Formats: sequence, C-alpha cells, structure tokens
Amino acid sequence: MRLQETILKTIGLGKTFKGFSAVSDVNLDVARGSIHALIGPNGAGKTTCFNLLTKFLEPTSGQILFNGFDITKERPAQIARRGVVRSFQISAVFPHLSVLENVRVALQRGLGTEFHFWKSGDSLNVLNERAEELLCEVGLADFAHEDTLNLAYGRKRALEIATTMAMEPELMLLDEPTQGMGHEDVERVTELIDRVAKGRTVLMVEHNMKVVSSIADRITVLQRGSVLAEGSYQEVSNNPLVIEAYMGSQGADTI
Amino acid sequence: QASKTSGDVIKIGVLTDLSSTYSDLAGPGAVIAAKMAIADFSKDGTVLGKKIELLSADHQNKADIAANKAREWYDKDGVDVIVELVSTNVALAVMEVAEQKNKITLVSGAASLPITNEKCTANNVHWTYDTYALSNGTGKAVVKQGKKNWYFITADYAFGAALEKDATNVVTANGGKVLGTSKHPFPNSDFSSYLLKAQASGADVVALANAGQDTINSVKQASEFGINKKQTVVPLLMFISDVHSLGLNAAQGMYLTEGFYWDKDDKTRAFSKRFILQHKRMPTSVQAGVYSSVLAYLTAVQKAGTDDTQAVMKALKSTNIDDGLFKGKIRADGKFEHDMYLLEVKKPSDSKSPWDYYNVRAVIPAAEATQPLSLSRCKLVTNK
Amino acid sequence: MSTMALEVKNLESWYGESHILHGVNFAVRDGEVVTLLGRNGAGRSTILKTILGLTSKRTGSVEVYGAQTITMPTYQIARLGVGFCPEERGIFASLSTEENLMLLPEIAPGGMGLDEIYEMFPNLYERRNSPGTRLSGGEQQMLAMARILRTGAKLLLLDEITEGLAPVIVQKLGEVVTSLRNKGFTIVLVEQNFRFAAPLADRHYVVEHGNVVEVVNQNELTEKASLLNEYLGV
Amino acid sequence: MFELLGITPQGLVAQLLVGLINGSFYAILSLGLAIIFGLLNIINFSHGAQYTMGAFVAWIGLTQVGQWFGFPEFSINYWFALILVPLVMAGFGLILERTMLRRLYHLDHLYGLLLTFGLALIIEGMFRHWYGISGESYPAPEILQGAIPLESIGIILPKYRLWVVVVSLVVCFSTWYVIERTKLGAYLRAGTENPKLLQAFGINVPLMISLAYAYGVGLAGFAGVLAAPIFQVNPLMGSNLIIVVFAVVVIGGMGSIMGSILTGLALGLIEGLTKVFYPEASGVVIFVIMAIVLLIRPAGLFGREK
Amino acid sequence: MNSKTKLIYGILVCIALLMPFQDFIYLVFAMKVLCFALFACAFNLLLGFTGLLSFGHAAFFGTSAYITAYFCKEVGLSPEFGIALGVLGSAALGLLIGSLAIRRQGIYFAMVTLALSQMVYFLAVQLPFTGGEDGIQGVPRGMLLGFIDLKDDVSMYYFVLAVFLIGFALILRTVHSPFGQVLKAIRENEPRAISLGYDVDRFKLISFVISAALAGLAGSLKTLVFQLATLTDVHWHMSGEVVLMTLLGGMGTILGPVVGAGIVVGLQNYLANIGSWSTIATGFIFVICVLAFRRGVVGEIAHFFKSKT
Ligand SMILES: Nc1ncnc2c1ncn2[C@@H]1O[C@H](COP(=O)(O)OP(=O)(O)OP(=O)(O)O)[C@@H](O)[C@H]1O
Ligand SMILES: Nc1ncnc2c1ncn2[C@@H]1O[C@H](COP(=O)(O)OP(=O)(O)OP(=O)(O)O)[C@@H](O)[C@H]1O
Ligand SMILES: [Mg+2]
Ligand SMILES: [Mg+2]
Repeated sequence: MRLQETILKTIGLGKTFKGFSAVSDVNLDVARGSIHALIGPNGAGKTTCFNLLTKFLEPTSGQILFNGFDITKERPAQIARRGVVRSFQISAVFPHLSVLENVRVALQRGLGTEFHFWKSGDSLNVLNERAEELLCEVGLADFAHEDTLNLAYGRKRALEIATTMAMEPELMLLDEPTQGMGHEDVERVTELIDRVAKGRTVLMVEHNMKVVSSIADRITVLQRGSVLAEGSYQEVSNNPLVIEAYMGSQGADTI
Repeated sequence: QASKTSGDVIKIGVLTDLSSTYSDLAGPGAVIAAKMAIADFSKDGTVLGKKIELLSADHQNKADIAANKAREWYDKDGVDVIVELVSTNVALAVMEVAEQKNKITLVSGAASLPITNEKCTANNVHWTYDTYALSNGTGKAVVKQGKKNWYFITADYAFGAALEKDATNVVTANGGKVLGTSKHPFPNSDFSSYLLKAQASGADVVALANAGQDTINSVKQASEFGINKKQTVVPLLMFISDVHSLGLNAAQGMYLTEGFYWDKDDKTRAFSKRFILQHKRMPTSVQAGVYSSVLAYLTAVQKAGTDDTQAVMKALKSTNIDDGLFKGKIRADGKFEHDMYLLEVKKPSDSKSPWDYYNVRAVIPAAEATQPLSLSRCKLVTNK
Repeated sequence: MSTMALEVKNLESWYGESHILHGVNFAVRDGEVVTLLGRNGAGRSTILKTILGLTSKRTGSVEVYGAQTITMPTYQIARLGVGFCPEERGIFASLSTEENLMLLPEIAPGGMGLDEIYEMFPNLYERRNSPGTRLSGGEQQMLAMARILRTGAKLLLLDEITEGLAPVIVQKLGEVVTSLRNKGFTIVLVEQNFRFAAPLADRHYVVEHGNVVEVVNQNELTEKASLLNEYLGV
Repeated sequence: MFELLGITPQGLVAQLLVGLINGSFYAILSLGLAIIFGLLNIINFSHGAQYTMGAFVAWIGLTQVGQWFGFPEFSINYWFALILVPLVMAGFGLILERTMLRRLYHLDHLYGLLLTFGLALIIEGMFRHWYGISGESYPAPEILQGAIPLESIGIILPKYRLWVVVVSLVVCFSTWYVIERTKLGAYLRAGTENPKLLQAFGINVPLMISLAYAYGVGLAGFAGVLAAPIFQVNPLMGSNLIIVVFAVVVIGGMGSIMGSILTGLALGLIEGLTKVFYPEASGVVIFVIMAIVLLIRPAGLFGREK
Repeated sequence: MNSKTKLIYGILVCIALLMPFQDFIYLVFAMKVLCFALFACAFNLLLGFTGLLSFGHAAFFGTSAYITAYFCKEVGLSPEFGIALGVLGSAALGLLIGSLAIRRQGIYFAMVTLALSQMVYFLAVQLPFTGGEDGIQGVPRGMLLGFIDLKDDVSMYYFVLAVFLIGFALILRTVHSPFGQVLKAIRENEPRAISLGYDVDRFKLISFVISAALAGLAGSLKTLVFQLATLTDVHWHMSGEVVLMTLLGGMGTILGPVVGAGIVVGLQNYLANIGSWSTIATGFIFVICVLAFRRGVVGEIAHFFKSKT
C-alpha cells in the first residue's frame, strides 16, 4: 500500500437525529503520524463524529476514507480490524475479567484463533508477556491480576488505553482519555499518548487544554456539528471565534 | 441386569395422574379404589400366601415420566402389574415398556381406541371405556332422537381427532350429517369463538370432542351464550367429577356415556358408599374400573396359581368377570367388553341428594359398545 | 452564620465487603463552600455517597442541619435539604431532558425556576425534548447540576461537576457556584480540577485512603502549596 | 347472503366482540405485569397464579367463609368481592414484596422470574390440594345473568361479558391516566432505572415499589374475580393464560402502560379471528406476531428504544 | 484446571463408571440425569458463558428427539446415525433461530427464542410424522455400530455416559478456549468487544449453534433411553426446566448444571408419589434457593471455599 500523507479523510460527513443535526458537513483531514485533537463545546458533536468514524452510528451523509479506501459501508468490527481502534468517553472495560485478561482479549485477535473453541485456553499464555509490558507502560503492572471491577476510575481509563494500544492500531481514536484522572495520571497519560503516537496516528477528543497544547500537532474545533476552525494550537487558541465559543475569556492558560 | 422375580410379594402399581389435569377423575381416588380391591380380595392382604403390596406414583401426564417410572417399578421394585394409566400417551408408553419386560398393564383411565387396536399388546387389558364406546353410546342415541346435524368442537390432538372420527362414523352411519368442525388448541379456556361458529352453523347438536377442563369450560360457556337452549350440547367424554364441578345448572339435560354410575343398582351403591367414606367424593367410572381391574387381577393370580405373566393373562382372558360394578369378558385383543350406560344429567330440581346427577336412559349392550373383533387392527387378532 | 450544615464524625463505610472509609471527620457551616481533594480512588465520591446512605453499610455520625441521619433511609436524608450531583451523572434515560429537570420533588421552598435554569444552561433549553441519555457527555453534566437547583436543597454535594466540560462552561460553572454561595447555599465540592476549586472554597480537605489527612484554609493556600503538591501532585 | 370465507358479516361482528372480551382480560393482566416489570424489574411469573387466587378468594368468600365461621347463610357477594378481593390480593402482594422480592432488586431479571415461578407453583399446588383440579363454579350476579339477544346481527351476547369489557376498559384507562399523566409516572420510570439515585433526591422509593407491586397483584386479583363467572374457577386457570400474557406484554413493549393495554385488546381481536379462520393456529398466532414484532421493532410496538 | 478440580472430576467419573454395580440408584434414572445434565450444560454455555438467556431451548432438545425417533423407528437407522441426524437437525434449527434471535438482547432475546420455540411446538403438534400428543413411541434402541445391543440397560448406560462425557469435555474446552475468552469479553462489554475488532454476532451465533447442537444431542440420547419422543420434549415447560436446573446448580459454573439436573430430575422422581404436595415442595425449593442460595449449589460451595482461603 502506498503511504499517503492523509490517513483519514472525511468528506461532507453528517448525522441527523430525528431532524436534529448533530454533525453536518465535516471535512476532516488527519495526517499520518500526527496527533490530531478534536475540541469543541459540549454537544458539538465530537463523540458523534467518533461514532460515525467507527460506524457505531450510520452517517446520514458523507464519506469516510481510510488510507484512501472508502470505509463508509463497512461494519464496526471490520473497521477495527483495518486498524482504526477507539476508546470510549465513558469508561469501557471488561469488569469481571482480570486486568491482564482485559489486555489479552485485545491481543488475542493477532493470534487468529478467536473462533477455535476446541483449543486450550493455555494457548493464550504466549500473550502474557506482551500484555504485562503494556500494563507497565500505563502504570498498571501491580494490578495485573486484580479484578477490573475493583479499579478506581482513573485506572480504568489507563487500562482502556493499554487495551486500545494492544490492538497495534494504525489510527487510534481516543475520546477524552484523561477525563476523570488526577494530575499525575494526566501527565503520565499525556506522555504515554505522545510516546505511543510514534509510528501511528492519534485522533483525540479532549477538554484538557494543557494536554492539547502540549501534544497536539493539529486541532480541529467543532461547534454545533460543523468545523469552526482548524490549525495549530497557537492559531486556534488565538482565534476569537474559538475563544468565544470554547476557551472562554480567561483563555487557555488558566486551565 | 436381570429383572428380579417378584419374590415373596405380589406388587401392584397404580400409576396415575396425582396432581394435574386428570387427578380428579383418576388420581388419589384410583389409589383408594385399588386399596379397597385388595382389602375386598382377602382380609389379610395376601394371595397364594404371598403378601400383596400397593405402590402408587404420579406420572403428571407425561409419557417419559411414566415410562421411566414403569421401568423402575418393573426392573427394580419387582412390580407385577401396573393399573390405571389415564391419558393415552402415558398408557401407550407404559404398555410398550410392559411388553418389553413381559409384565402386565391394566388400563382404566385412557380412552383411545388404538390401545386395543393397532397399538395393542398381549399383556394389556383396556378396562373401563374407549372412544368407540363413547361415540357409539351417545352418538347413536342422540341421532336417533332426530338430531341429525352435528357440529364438532374438537381438541386439536390425537385423542380429540379419534373421538371426532369415531363419532362421525356413528353419526353418518345412522343417517346424520356433520356440518363442520372447530379445532381448538389444547388446553384452551375460552370457547366462545367456536361456540358462536357452532351456533351460526345451525346444527342440532354441538358435540364436544375434548376432555377435562376443556369440556367443562365449553359446557359452561355454551350455557352462558344460551346455546344449550336451542341446540343440544353433547360432551363425548365426561365424568361425574366434571358434572359435579360444573353444577347441574349448566350441565342439565346433557347426554353422556359412562361405564359405571354409582347409583345404578344396590351393588354399585354399596361400593360407592364405602368409597365416599374414604375419599369424600363418589367414584368415577375410572376409579371403579381400577377397583374392578385390581380385583380381577388378584382373582386371576389365585386361579393361575402363580404370578407368571402369561399364566395370569390366560386366566384373566378366560374368566367371566362380574364384581358387581362391571360384568363381561376380556377379548383376545385385550378389550374388556362390558355394558355401557347412556345417562342424562338431571335438572337441579330433580336431584334429591348430593351426587344424584344422572338418569340412566339406556343400557348399551356390550356387543354394541365395543368395536367388533372383525374390524380390529390388533396384531393379536389379525395374525390369527 | 454559625449553624452547622453538615457534621461528619468518625464515618466509616463499606461497599459489600470492602472497607472504604476509615473514620472521616469534617464539618461544614451553613453558607460555606468546602472541597474534598485527593487522588483517584482516595474515597472522595464515597464520602458523598455515604452521607446520603448510598453505600451498603456505614457507621459513625452524620448530622445534617443538626439531625442525626446515620439510621435514616436515604430519601429522608435528602428531604433534610440535601442536593446531590453524582459523578456518573445519573441522568434517567427514559425521561426527556425537561422531565429529568422537573423530576425531583421540591424539598424546600426557594428553588430556582425553569427559566432561570435554562438561562444558565442554554444547551439544555435547546435539547429539552430529547431523551436524557441522548445528550452529549457535557450536556448530561449540566443537566445533573441543573436539576438539583430546582429543588430548593440548600446543602449541595457536587461530585466532579467540571468533568468533561468545555472551558467556557467550566468558567460559567465557577460563576454559578459563586452565585450559589452568595445566595447562601452550602456546598461540598469534590474536585479534580484544583484551579477551579481553589478560588471558590473556604476550606479544602485532603482525602487519602479513606481518611481526611489534611485541612487547608483559604488563607493558608500559599503556605501549604508544597504540601498540597505532595498530596495531589498539583 | 354475502359471506367471507364461510362467515357472515354478522358472524364476524359477533366474533370481533368475543375477541374484544378476551382482549380485555389480556389487557388487564398485561397491565399489571407491565407495571410490575416496569418498576420492579421483575417478571412476575406468579401473575397467573395470583389471578387464579383472586378467583378462588372470590369463590371462597361466596361459598366457604360463612361455613368456616358457622354462619352458612353469610356470604360475600360478587359486588363486594369485586372490591374486597383486589384489596386482599394487594395486601398479599405487599407481604410478598416486603418479605421476598425486596431482596432481589439488585439482581438479574432471572432471579425475580425464578422466585415468582416458585411462588406460582406453591399457590397453584395449594389450591389444587385443597379444592381439586376440576374446579368450582361461580355464578354471575343476578342482574348480569342472561343475555342480550342482538337480533340484528343474529347473536346473543351474555350481559356479563359486556360488563367485563366495560369495567376492564375503565380500570385500564384510569390506571394509564394516573401513571402517565401524573408525576407518579415519571417517578416510576426513573425508579426503574436507578432507584438508589431517585432516593437520593428525596423520594420514598421502597414505598413506591411496594405499592406498585401491590397494585399489580391487585389487578391480577381483580381480573380473577371478573373471570370467575366465565371460566371454571380452577387452580390451573392462570398458568394457561400467563405465557400468552407475557407475549402480550413483550409485543406491547415491556413496561409500557398504554402499550400493554392496546396490545392486549388488539391481540384478543386477532386471536379471536384466528379461531374463526384457522383455529389450529390460534394457540400460536400470538407468538408469531411476537417474533415478527421483536425482529422489526425490538422494543415492542409501544416501547421506548434504548 | 488445577489439581483439586482434576481430582473432583476424577472421582465423579469413577462414580459414574461404577454406577451399574449398585442397586441403590436405578440405572435408567441415572441415564435420565445424564441426558438432562448434558442438556443443562449446553444451555449453560449460552447463559452462563455467553450471557444469552434462551427461553426456547426445548425446541432443540425436542426437534432432535423427534428426528432421532423418526429415523430409528420408521426408517430403521442404527442409533449412531439417528443421533447424528438429530444433532444435525437441531444445529440447523439453531442456526436459523439463532440468526434471528441474536439481533436482540437481554429479555428480548429470551422472548424471541420463546416465540420461535412456540412455533416449533406448534409444528410438532401439527406435523403428521410426530404422532401428535401420543408422540413417537416404542423407538428401538438398536445395535450401536452394528454389534453393541443397546437394549441392555448396562450397555445403554455406558453409551450415554460416553456421549455425555464427550459433550461435557467439549463444553469445558470451549469455555476455556480462546473462543470462550472472547465470549466472556462480549458478555461483559459488547461495544468494547466490537471496537476491538470482534465480529460479535458471529461469536454469539457460533455459541448458539454449539449449544443447540449439544441440546439436540441430549434430546436424541433421551429418545433412545426412553424409546419415545413426545410433546413434553418441545413444550416451554422443558425450556423452563432447563433454566431451573442451571440456576439451581449454579449458572456460569462448570459442574452446576450437572448437579442442578440431578436435583430436578431427582425431585420429579422422588416427589412423584406425594401428588400435589410435590408441586408445592418444588415451589418452596425454588423460593428458598433464590432467597438463600442464589449462586446455586455448586456456586455456593465454590464461594464457601473461596472465601475460606
Ligand atoms: N443518539 C442520539 N440521538 C439524539 N441526539 C443525539 C444522539 N447522540 C448525540 N446526540 C446529540 O448530538 C449532539 C452532539 O453530541 P456528542 O455526544 O457528539 O457531543 P460531544 O461533542 O461529544 O460533547 P461532549 O464534549 O459534551 O461529550 C448533542 O447535542 C447530543 O444531544
Ligand atoms: N461500587 C463499588 N464497589 C466496590 N468498591 C468501590 C466501589 N466504588 C468505589 N470503590 C472503591 O472505593 C475506593 C474509593 O472510590 P471513590 O470513587 O470514592 O474514589 P474517588 O476519590 O472519588 O476517586 P475518582 O477520582 O476515581 O472518582 C476506590 O478504591 C474504589 O476502587
Ligand atoms: Mg462526547
Ligand atoms: Mg470520584
């Protein structure tokens, strides 16, 4: 496959819910290897955008191109297998599996034995090492054998990132990855995202401007379902429209 | 695992419906009837010097439970004979097992003709009644009264179909006509749609080819819709327990056929008075049949001098039975041939005492109440 | 004012078999705003839930406006004038936005009117007829906050209300809290966002491992900055 | 005369009326189930048994109570039973809720189903043991006995059945009004989703839940009294009905009040017509409809999609 | 599997092997328990390990029972082919019902399966070859592989035991396999599993079909043991019974359904003599179980040992 500058492109993407248009005519261009942030006021349509990109929702209009292929018609699992993997705004883990198993479920797809109901479960142990590595990276090594249910919220978020990374995605979609985390964790996760973004592409929704300003290469601001502004952090944060609609008078620095 | 010989006891198993649909017409009452038969047979409860033991179990009208129990009884507990067996599928399943194990079954509660016809076995007697007797008894009598146009409300399963078919034959053979049929799912509680259709058909007779609750509710609702005023409602299978729970108000005037009525003569009355002391209810024909079959079995064992199956069957089939409740002979195909009674339900005002429900309108002689052997499809008869 | 709005003594609490709070003590006077700070999992949300009797077991003493509530059922505690905004928001999916808003019974006079609320959160006005959980994450957060303002509750327990909100809204919420405070509401704020909380509160309690380990008054903020830093990594 | 598939238009009208009568039983029973499911998250398998129990209690009141206390003359007539039995049943429901169901709310639906299934067996078994299987007759009250001959359409309609339709429609729609048009309804729905949180807002959820269950059981008892004069009062009358009523609730949309009423009526009609045109299928038609509805509109006809 | 569980399994298998050498438990009863245990295990694969509550499993049990009965009796096939055809039939039916039902979730899934199985019941009543409510009776057990006469209860018993063990082992393996791991994940959080690239519907469908096929296997075996197939096998009561067995034994545990089947079948058998009291007693047992032993027998025992260590 020829490497392209643009890994993900949407053309005129739109979604209406019973007459209410949550996303309209969004043209995104996500460059390969970049960290691209999607910001905007609450209800602007960011999560909806994610849902459209991963086909958890059916777009009302528009096209989605991934690596130049039109994936508008594909099913969610197919898209995930192409390398577009998302995390959820509201934490999504497998509560009654251990932390390690959570990650292993993601890794398991690589083995290609997911339908082998006659195979022993021990055949999955080869994945443990890699899973532990990933847990280490997000600082959950000590919790590997804990039931996920018992983790505090912030740790669940970290686990979710580890699971997402386990998929070795080409494009990671992170919906507010630092939401609900303490400051230390935020910093660690920010670093983590920055680190794992090497060699892949990240598209993330984030309200924490500190995170956005420190790692995002490019920012798209949504408002009422359409693109309000786009550019680097500097450009965007000085855009008066954005300040009015999103950042607020105090500007970014105070947050 | 070799089946054990019955050893030092004669074991009789009452396999019946103790808890569901048919428990009133058979059920605990059948167990009591069997006990009475044993007590009447010998004071000390023995035959040939061996103790007589009675077992009972609930088959819940499920063939698999019944077959399971029957196997266990025959194999493990050394039961010699299983009696009662209400509900045709249960009877057939147990007869099958009995044939394999070379043991005896005496069917009282089940109604289907195939029991002594295409499904007959050499070790079985069908005691009390069958669909042939029911439809011949009631069908013929009603057609002869000039009620020639029939409409059937039939339970949508094999028993209902058999009953309808037998009755249809009788009706047409006697110059009547069938105008239509409504098949209803089993069980069912609301019959008004079918009754309205029957009403609209303009038939003289609305015949009910169903049983138990279904019949009771059909009759009850027929009277609610005033159908019994203009048309004759004929339940093809109905027991005194059903009439009892319906009440005479709704049931009055109906014709039905039974093999036994407690108030027929002194002997039946004497038996029934003893029975009601123990059971608080008058015996149904099925319960009376159980009494009769157990008594006959014990007598046959006595006569044969052994509990060996073939010998006992031979003794049974070669004895004239007359125990005061039933009188007749057991034929080669296993049908116990006896008289049946055409009964009419009394008006409430004519009923003098509790359970005084019927007028005996006619005695249907055994020959007429039983399918002639020449028509039988029983392997025991056709092979000869 | 000097009456006590909330006084928690020796509060212990359990989720099933896990023992989460180990003797928490703090008190809030009528009209004060305090925060509970701490790391993830420290037990701050649990403190709020325990005050309302939402955990499986609790012991100790919790007085709300002078009434001992430790043996009361939850709904009676709420009727003493407590408004709760849970961290998971708890919007009812089967009700529309406006039904969600109108759902809570008035437990005391002096709640805000619907107009006032819509003015404060215009997003909600726009989406008032859509099912509660069809709102965006942030809109749900606004709704959860807004609905308790209608009830007339005077003691508000707010769990991470700025979570997932756009900076403009956060700013707006800051104003809301300030105005509530000026109106005489008593507020217990669980916050991750220290910068949001710092200027609003009279006092900060630092929670760690199910205990209050430090109290920092408004005027001690600068002195104790390093201490806070140590606890919270701010 | 114009005939359609062997039935006259008059006959058809009569059949539709009959269907409506059954429909009103479905409606009133499924309404109770819907309320209980909607609020307690419990599939009340004992609903059928409670309906049976209603009928039996009415019958006992009419024929037995007097004897028990040595006044054979004394009996509770139909009209009193119509009010008294639902109250007795509601009280019974209240006890069940307080002592047993209460412990299951935080669990999967399955446990509620299992518990109420067990209760149904116990109730049925008791009546079976005491009163036998063939059941007892319960006469309709004097003034509702007899029938109205509708000469114009050539049928006779029992007065009692007309009464059933009227009274059950009244009960159904007033229940609907109270639940959907008052704030109570919003509480009920919110309470279904997150009872703990609703409590935290100052609502006495446990009481609300107890009363809702009691009301549902009361409705079942009410239906039982209504049914007693039509069907034989027998221990199995409810268990035969209950599975169909479940289907009605599902088709209408679990927990939807209006849904269960309208679907109950509609399915009564459809079933009635099936009995006329293809009687063998009348036992299965409701399930066919259920399968189709669930595949096309998973939340049921009136249910809210999640 | 740790050594302790291995030991338990070993003991159980030994007991099962020795069953014919005793007089206390009737052999046909033991066979019945094994058939229903297999049925319940198959059901548990779906409920306990995939999180799908099917309220129509009798459809598979019964369909296969009828097919086997028909081919063994009317066509005269040998038992192994009769069973194979039955299992194929129920698997095909599983594919059909499954692909319709898995589109729905939770209680709706349960209701779709119930509705579809009611239609199967309807067919069983109406189709001519099923023999209506008399069912197909007198099915010959036949000669297994042409030389083992199954008429003898002891050889029949060992045959049933062998089939049961194979079925059980398959389920055990499935649960712990990579496939089972994904099933577990799906049960826990479906959207997340999708976002990880798993085609969730495929997984559900496969486990549905496996479960249906094994339920069918149980049905076929039962037909041979009792030599009959009747409407009881397809009735919704049967679907309900298997739910009860599973819950009573402990859903989501491996041995639970086996124990549950033993209890329910035993109750039916030994309470049979006390008439309506048996219904009441059964009712009480369920109520007590739900209120006091919610994890089911096996679940409670496991929990007891877990909390002790
Ligand atoms: N399924 C749906 N049905 C109806 N409206 C919806 C649905 N999903 C989202 N919306 C509406 O679409 C708009 C965009 O929602 P979305 O969740 O995408 O916002 P967001 O940008 O992620 O906001 P936040 O930052 O608050 O999470 C909101 O107004 C929301 O109410
Ligand atoms: N429902 C629950 N069952 C069992 N343990 C729980 C439950 N909820 C929380 N916990 C545990 O209680 C502890 C305190 O949790 P709490 O939610 O109060 O923390 P928090 O300080 O609010 O942190 P966060 O920032 O993550 O919200 C954590 O260790 C958590 O794992
Ligand atoms: Mg969002
Ligand atoms: Mg918290």
